[in-house]
Amino acid sequence: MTLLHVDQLTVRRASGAGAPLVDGVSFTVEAGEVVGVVGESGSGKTLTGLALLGLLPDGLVADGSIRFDGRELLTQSKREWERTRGTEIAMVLQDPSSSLHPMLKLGEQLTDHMRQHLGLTKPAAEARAIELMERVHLREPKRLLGQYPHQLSGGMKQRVSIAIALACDPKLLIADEPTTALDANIRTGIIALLNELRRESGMGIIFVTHDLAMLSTIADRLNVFRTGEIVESGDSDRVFRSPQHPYTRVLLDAVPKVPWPLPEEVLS
Amino acid sequence: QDSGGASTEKSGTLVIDQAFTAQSIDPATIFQVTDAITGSGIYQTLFTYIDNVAEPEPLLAESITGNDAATEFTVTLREDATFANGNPVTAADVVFSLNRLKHLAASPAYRMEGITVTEVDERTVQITTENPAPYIEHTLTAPPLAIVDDEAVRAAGGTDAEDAADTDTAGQFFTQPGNGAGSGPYALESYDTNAQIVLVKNEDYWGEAPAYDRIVIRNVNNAQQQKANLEGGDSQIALDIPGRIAEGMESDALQVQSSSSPEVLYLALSQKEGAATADPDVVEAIKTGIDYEALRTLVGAGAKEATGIIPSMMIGALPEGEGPKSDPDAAKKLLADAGKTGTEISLDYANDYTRLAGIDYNILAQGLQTQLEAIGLTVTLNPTPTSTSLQRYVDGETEMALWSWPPDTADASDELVFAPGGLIGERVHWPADAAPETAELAEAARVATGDDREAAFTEWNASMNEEAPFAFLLEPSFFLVASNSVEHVSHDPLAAINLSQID
Amino acid sequence: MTRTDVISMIAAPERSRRRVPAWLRTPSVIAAGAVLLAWLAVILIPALTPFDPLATVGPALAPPDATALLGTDALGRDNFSRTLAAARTSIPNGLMIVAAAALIGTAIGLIAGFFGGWIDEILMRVADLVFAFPGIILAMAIAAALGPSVQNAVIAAAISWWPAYARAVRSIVLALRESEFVLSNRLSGVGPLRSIIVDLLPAVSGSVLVLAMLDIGSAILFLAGLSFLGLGAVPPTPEWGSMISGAVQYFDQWWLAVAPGLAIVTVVLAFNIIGDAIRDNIEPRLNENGSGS
Amino acid sequence: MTDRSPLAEPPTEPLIEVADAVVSYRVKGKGRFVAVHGVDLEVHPGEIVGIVGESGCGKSSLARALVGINKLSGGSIRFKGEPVTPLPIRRRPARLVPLQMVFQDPYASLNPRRRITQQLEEVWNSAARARGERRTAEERLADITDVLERVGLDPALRTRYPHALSGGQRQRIAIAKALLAKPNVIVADEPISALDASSQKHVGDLLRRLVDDLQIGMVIISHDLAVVATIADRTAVMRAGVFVEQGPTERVWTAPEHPYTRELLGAVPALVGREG
Amino acid sequence: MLRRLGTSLVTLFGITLVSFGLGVLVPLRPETANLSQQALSNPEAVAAFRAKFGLDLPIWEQYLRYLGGLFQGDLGISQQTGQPIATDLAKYAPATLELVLWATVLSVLIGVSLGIVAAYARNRWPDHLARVVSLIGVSLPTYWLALIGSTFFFRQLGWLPGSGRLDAASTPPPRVTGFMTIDTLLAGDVTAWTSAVAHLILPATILALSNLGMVLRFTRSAVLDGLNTDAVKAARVKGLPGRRVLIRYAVRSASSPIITVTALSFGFLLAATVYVEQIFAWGGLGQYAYRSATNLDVTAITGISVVIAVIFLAVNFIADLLASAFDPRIRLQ
Ligand SMILES: Nc1ncnc2c1ncn2[C@@H]1O[C@H](COP(=O)(O)OP(=O)(O)OP(=O)(O)O)[C@@H](O)[C@H]1O
Ligand SMILES: Nc1ncnc2c1ncn2[C@@H]1O[C@H](COP(=O)(O)OP(=O)(O)OP(=O)(O)O)[C@@H](O)[C@H]1O
Ligand SMILES: [Mg+2]
Ligand SMILES: [Mg+2]
Repeated sequence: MTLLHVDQLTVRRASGAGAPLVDGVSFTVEAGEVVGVVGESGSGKTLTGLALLGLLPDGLVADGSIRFDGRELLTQSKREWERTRGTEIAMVLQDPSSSLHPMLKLGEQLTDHMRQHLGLTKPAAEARAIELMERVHLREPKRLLGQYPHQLSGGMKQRVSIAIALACDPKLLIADEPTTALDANIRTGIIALLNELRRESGMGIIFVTHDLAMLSTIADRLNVFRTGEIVESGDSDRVFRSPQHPYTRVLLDAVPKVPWPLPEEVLS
Repeated sequence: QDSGGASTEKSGTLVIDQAFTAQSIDPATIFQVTDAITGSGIYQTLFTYIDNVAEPEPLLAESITGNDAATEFTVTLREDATFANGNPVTAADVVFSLNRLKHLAASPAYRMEGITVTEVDERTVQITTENPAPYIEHTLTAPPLAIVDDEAVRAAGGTDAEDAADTDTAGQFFTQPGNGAGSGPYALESYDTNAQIVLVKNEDYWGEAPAYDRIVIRNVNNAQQQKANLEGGDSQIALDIPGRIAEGMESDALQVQSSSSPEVLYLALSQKEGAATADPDVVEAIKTGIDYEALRTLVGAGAKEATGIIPSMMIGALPEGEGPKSDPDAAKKLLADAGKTGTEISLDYANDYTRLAGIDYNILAQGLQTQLEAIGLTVTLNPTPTSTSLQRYVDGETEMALWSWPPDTADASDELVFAPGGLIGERVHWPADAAPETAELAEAARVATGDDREAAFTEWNASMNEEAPFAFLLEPSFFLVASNSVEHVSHDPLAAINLSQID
Repeated sequence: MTRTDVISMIAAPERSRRRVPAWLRTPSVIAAGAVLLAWLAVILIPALTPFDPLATVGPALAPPDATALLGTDALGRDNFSRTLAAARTSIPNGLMIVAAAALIGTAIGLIAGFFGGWIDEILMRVADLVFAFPGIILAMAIAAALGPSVQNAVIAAAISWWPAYARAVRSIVLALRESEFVLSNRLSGVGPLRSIIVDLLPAVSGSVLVLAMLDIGSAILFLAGLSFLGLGAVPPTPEWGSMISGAVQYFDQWWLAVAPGLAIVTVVLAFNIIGDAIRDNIEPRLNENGSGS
Repeated sequence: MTDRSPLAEPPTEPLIEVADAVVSYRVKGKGRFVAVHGVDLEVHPGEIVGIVGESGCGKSSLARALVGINKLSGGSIRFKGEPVTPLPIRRRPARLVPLQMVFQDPYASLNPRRRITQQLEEVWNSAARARGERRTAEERLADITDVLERVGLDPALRTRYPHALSGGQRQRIAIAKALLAKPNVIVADEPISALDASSQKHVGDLLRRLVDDLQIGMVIISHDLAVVATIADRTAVMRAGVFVEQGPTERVWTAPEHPYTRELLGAVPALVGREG
Repeated sequence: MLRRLGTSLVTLFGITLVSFGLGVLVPLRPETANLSQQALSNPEAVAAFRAKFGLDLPIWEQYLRYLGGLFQGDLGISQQTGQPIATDLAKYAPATLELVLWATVLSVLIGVSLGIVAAYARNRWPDHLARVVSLIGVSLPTYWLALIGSTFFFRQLGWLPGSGRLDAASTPPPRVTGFMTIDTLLAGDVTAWTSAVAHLILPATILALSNLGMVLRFTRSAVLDGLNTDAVKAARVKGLPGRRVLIRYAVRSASSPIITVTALSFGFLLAATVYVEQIFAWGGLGQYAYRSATNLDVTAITGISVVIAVIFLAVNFIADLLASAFDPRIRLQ
């Protein structure tokens, strides 16, 4: 089932100055599907994600069409947007260390939207928060509830952000470079978790990253962004095996290629 | 909202608005007007002025007799006067108070210079002066010469010994409520040199019961504010309202009184070598070049011609119309002929001085500047706070300076400081030998007694107009606006008010 | 949070969508423009005043009429001319205060921030001291002691104002001193002085300028305040603060208090608006430069 | 990067000798935090030494100590046989100028308010002065043009401000700056991790080429084992302030000795292995 | 904390030094300001005066004596009033503090609320209005505002009293805190309390107005910064309603600048009392300072400076404590 259908999405400055920052992008996300988004810095990946949440920065406007679950989002009222965010479409922001409020306890930041959207009581919301933290491999989740972001490492903060995004069981998760600050082991764990979620609850995932190698392990489909446009899109295996667009080839070329195979004991 | 309309009803509290100059309420150190006013309610002197009459009347004294040379006096005290603490006022108190004043060597101590006081008996004191002092009763009216209870003050660390300046520790005692050391109709409740001073009725006053339960003297230095307070019924007496404003205030609820001033406003022209004003032509040009009448208009209501250094209220004053004449054209010509047109002169004045009848020195100085520039002098103004300005003046560093002289008593002898070689004369570098005749006349006036005094002072005064490097500008009028509920109030001859006389 | 943060907060970036040509947005061009305009106004004033501000032109305390647009004062001088002419005292001296404070403050901030250690410690203690020393009292004491004059008031104001600049500059320098472009230059043997002039000074100039432009208004107010207390401009020089203080005794002649008051408000408002506009326009640009666009 | 022989022992004197270096920081209220716990390292001409390790293991601390930005709390670092002294407030000693550093952040390593030329000239002037050479504008221009060509930049970019350049271009300018000091050793702290994928490769290749052409020594720091593996001759694996393993890159990659190295290798995604 | 205390002490020490230095540099003799004209020409009186205030001692000895006294809480004797300066200050400081405190509360309450509204309604009419208000606010000379306010509300309308802290007719309450509004209540004197409040309204409001602009601007920009953070973006991504994001997230971020601006306001208002007290005859530190400065009472100026600096440092210290209570990142140990 097509969860999200983006058609000719364009983001430009409200003043009209300059070229569009996102220029007529179209793609779809099916339920349970992971769509990888790659592309050079500044190519519009994050803006596209924000547009899907109706949260473009001041001074930027979107047009085109975003159909989610059969309804048009771009024409939604403010109220409706607030109900969509977090419950239907959730996002993990690019920079985990700044997206947590430094002066609020993690407990509050993990639960306030649950209480808002799901109508949970405080204890219930906290119980759920603890469960979520366990799923993202955070140790001692109970203690973390009472802590502040600065007491956590970058990787821990990134995992808390992921837990927050997953809290209200969104149907679509936009993950903007969610694993950059993570150690290899934890990264593997998070990837596993996302795989599990999409299989079990049919969550669609838009996965934005620079890490092509990692995408190759999880993405079903791939959208390659360049200067606000999608230059290539298709089945991930196909793109990796036979890239069509020259830019995609440049990207793939840039992946370091070590002349030696990895040792056996590591691969197993 | 706490201020009703103008009330004509007499309330238990009298509120007086004044621009404060308060410093100290220890009588032996009083020299500021605010303190003099406060002191007039709490302490009493041997003699006093009643209303605006420059004639001393006995207060704690009953009578005074003196020798012909006016150097020895015998004062007899009243029998019934007591201090607020119940002690009777005796000769010992008088001797203690006056000697303490002398030996404390504070600001007003000079009044006791050359004066010795001794006790004759419990009710009699002997006063001896080095120089003839025919004006001694005037001197005895001065606030610092108030009589305090020697027992109480000694108990508080006071002393009248020669080394009092170092050993007396009673200063703080006088600021304490209920110290009881005064014999006046009121006693101190609180003393704040910044905001307000409060007096309460002395329940055990020896004389006629005081008119008010409390008197509050507030520091309100803006005339407009004083006016509004009066009109709003917030205060009953305002002391520093310029005539210009005061004159229009007379109404059903308010009374306006004016009184002549004991002070003459003058320009001091330094004779110091190198000063532009040391040139006789320039002095002459300034003295004739000033348009005195225009200055009086500028200052506003009630300002009178200054006929000389002696104000009209004192003996020796010249009659109206005999003061310096102004002739700007002649002055201009004089300068031009002498080739002194364009001479640069700086004019010092105190720009925070609000006391003199509400005159704005800034305005006055600018008026003078304009007039003098019209005759061809270039005047730069140098306004500074009083402290700075006074120091320059005292040190003889000013070129041209705008000042007035507050006499200590309403007697012309207080003006002799202007004589060549006198205290003020020295400030403008005008020694006795610069004008020997005038100096002699001054000496003659100083020692004259009896009926000769008036003539001697008049002659000196006229000679000053001719010779002195001073331009006597004007004699301001003091205005006092009071609520009609205040039945009797007036300036004393020194332009303060006497709290114990208000009804 | 320290006061430094506060100052950098005041000068915090505030994005504006107004489009001004890039060359117009260089700090120096804007500042030069604003200051030039102010000077121009000051130079033009004598041509605009209908009367000599020092001359008696009519009866004293006359209400406004066709000749004396804002009435006359106690000496019969034209209030309108005086009010206008007062700008010639207030504006240049306001600029002077800010310029002096900014120069001293920037120099001290650069030195303290770059050299650190005990130099920094001493300079910042002095700055703290001046900061904690009530400026108005310092100014009153200086003016009372040296005698009131506009110059002394300017000196007093500059003395009590530089720490704001020193702190702001120092905090920027502290951050930049360890920044990679400074370090890499120093690794190549660029000397400390050169480093300050070439790398640090330009980096702080924007913030200093913004602070300074926002300060001009306050400087004019401060100066007028001292004159109001009788510790600034000397008569007969027309000056707004002393005109207001003179008017205190003439409240029935409302024009005497209202005219200079409105004049101050207008001029200070103008400088504040300019300052605001500069902040809005400079800061985002600095930001873009700092982080790439 | 094909013409290097991984087995060839550098026959020369080491340019950099690190013996038992310790770097520590004063931490408010907690005494000192030791970031580098005593490491040994040598760098020879024509050699790239890669240092890998997870975030916070002390790589940058070591790199900054190598050039004297950080003070050592123990051990020694020698450059061409003489000790590396901490960067003073005054001018850096001339003998240390050929010891250069390239920083991670291409945005931060250039002064945003000066044109590229001005910045390059600044460095050239100081370095020439350090070498005690006469400075002429022609030489300077020649050197700058040469260096820009070397890093593969159009000399026309010289007149731009940094914000008008891409990240990769900026990093090349930063490298050019280091080269203008005529360095013997360049320490590069994560020189490519802030770049986008296509620039990463180019800058990596550039560094290798410079080392080969100029026969300088280089230390490259990265958290990415694969990046290091493609350009470094020797690799040191760092963990919690110490080297757990150090050796020729191929050996480290194909026969890791330390479990931690193996762990790192295990996290290298499969795509890297797929030869394209 | 200890370090902080240490630097504060150094600062205070420096202030006494500077004030004293001023006294030395100034070419004026205190006696001219404090003795009568006649006494000035009498060397004995001058000598007595100088001896009384220790002016005859070498300057360093005067200073050491002063410091010695300072450690025992003795700020010396005012040359002007002959009163101990500590007594004077104890009398005047509460008057000023009461005024400044109310003005701070007023301006911060109003300024912060307006600032938050302005930031939230960025570039819409409430913002424009707030911008105009704040621009005019920072451009108004306090003394002029005070004059106009006093003319209008006191002279013309007669709504509010125009000078002093209490009706002259009411007896001041026994002094407990020195705050009229509190002492009158403690004394149970409702009339006096009403009068005290009425006297406060005009000067406090005028002070508050003169400070409102700064608070408003500051709050607006702090809240805007707060709104621009990723944390706020993240909160909106979570689907929290706008108002909640504003209050819980953006204003929270701005809390420490708001605390700082409160402390700054306090300092600013403390200075502005020089003008306002002058006009409303308030009888506080401001008037005292002005008088002491024009009378060159160096000991008093030093005392005032020390007291104001202490207040200033204390307020900032409290502000920092508060800020750290709000911000877990900077909690003091
Ligand atoms: N608020 C804004 N106003 C104007 N332009 C913006 C704004 N935010 C982003 N842009 C521009 O939009 C373009 C796309 O930005 P975006 O953040 O989507 O890039 P990205 O693909 O996510 O890059 P990265 O990989 O670095 O995160 C960039 O050129 C950026 O400069
Ligand atoms: N100035 C400093 N003061 C105190 N501790 C510091 C300082 N700089 C770094 N550290 C600490 O030293 C340790 C090593 O830091 P370093 O920057 O060398 O790590 P790194 O290996 O370069 O990490 P990354 O890959 O994240 O850059 C870290 O734990 C860091 O927190
Ligand atoms: Mg992005
Ligand atoms: Mg690092």
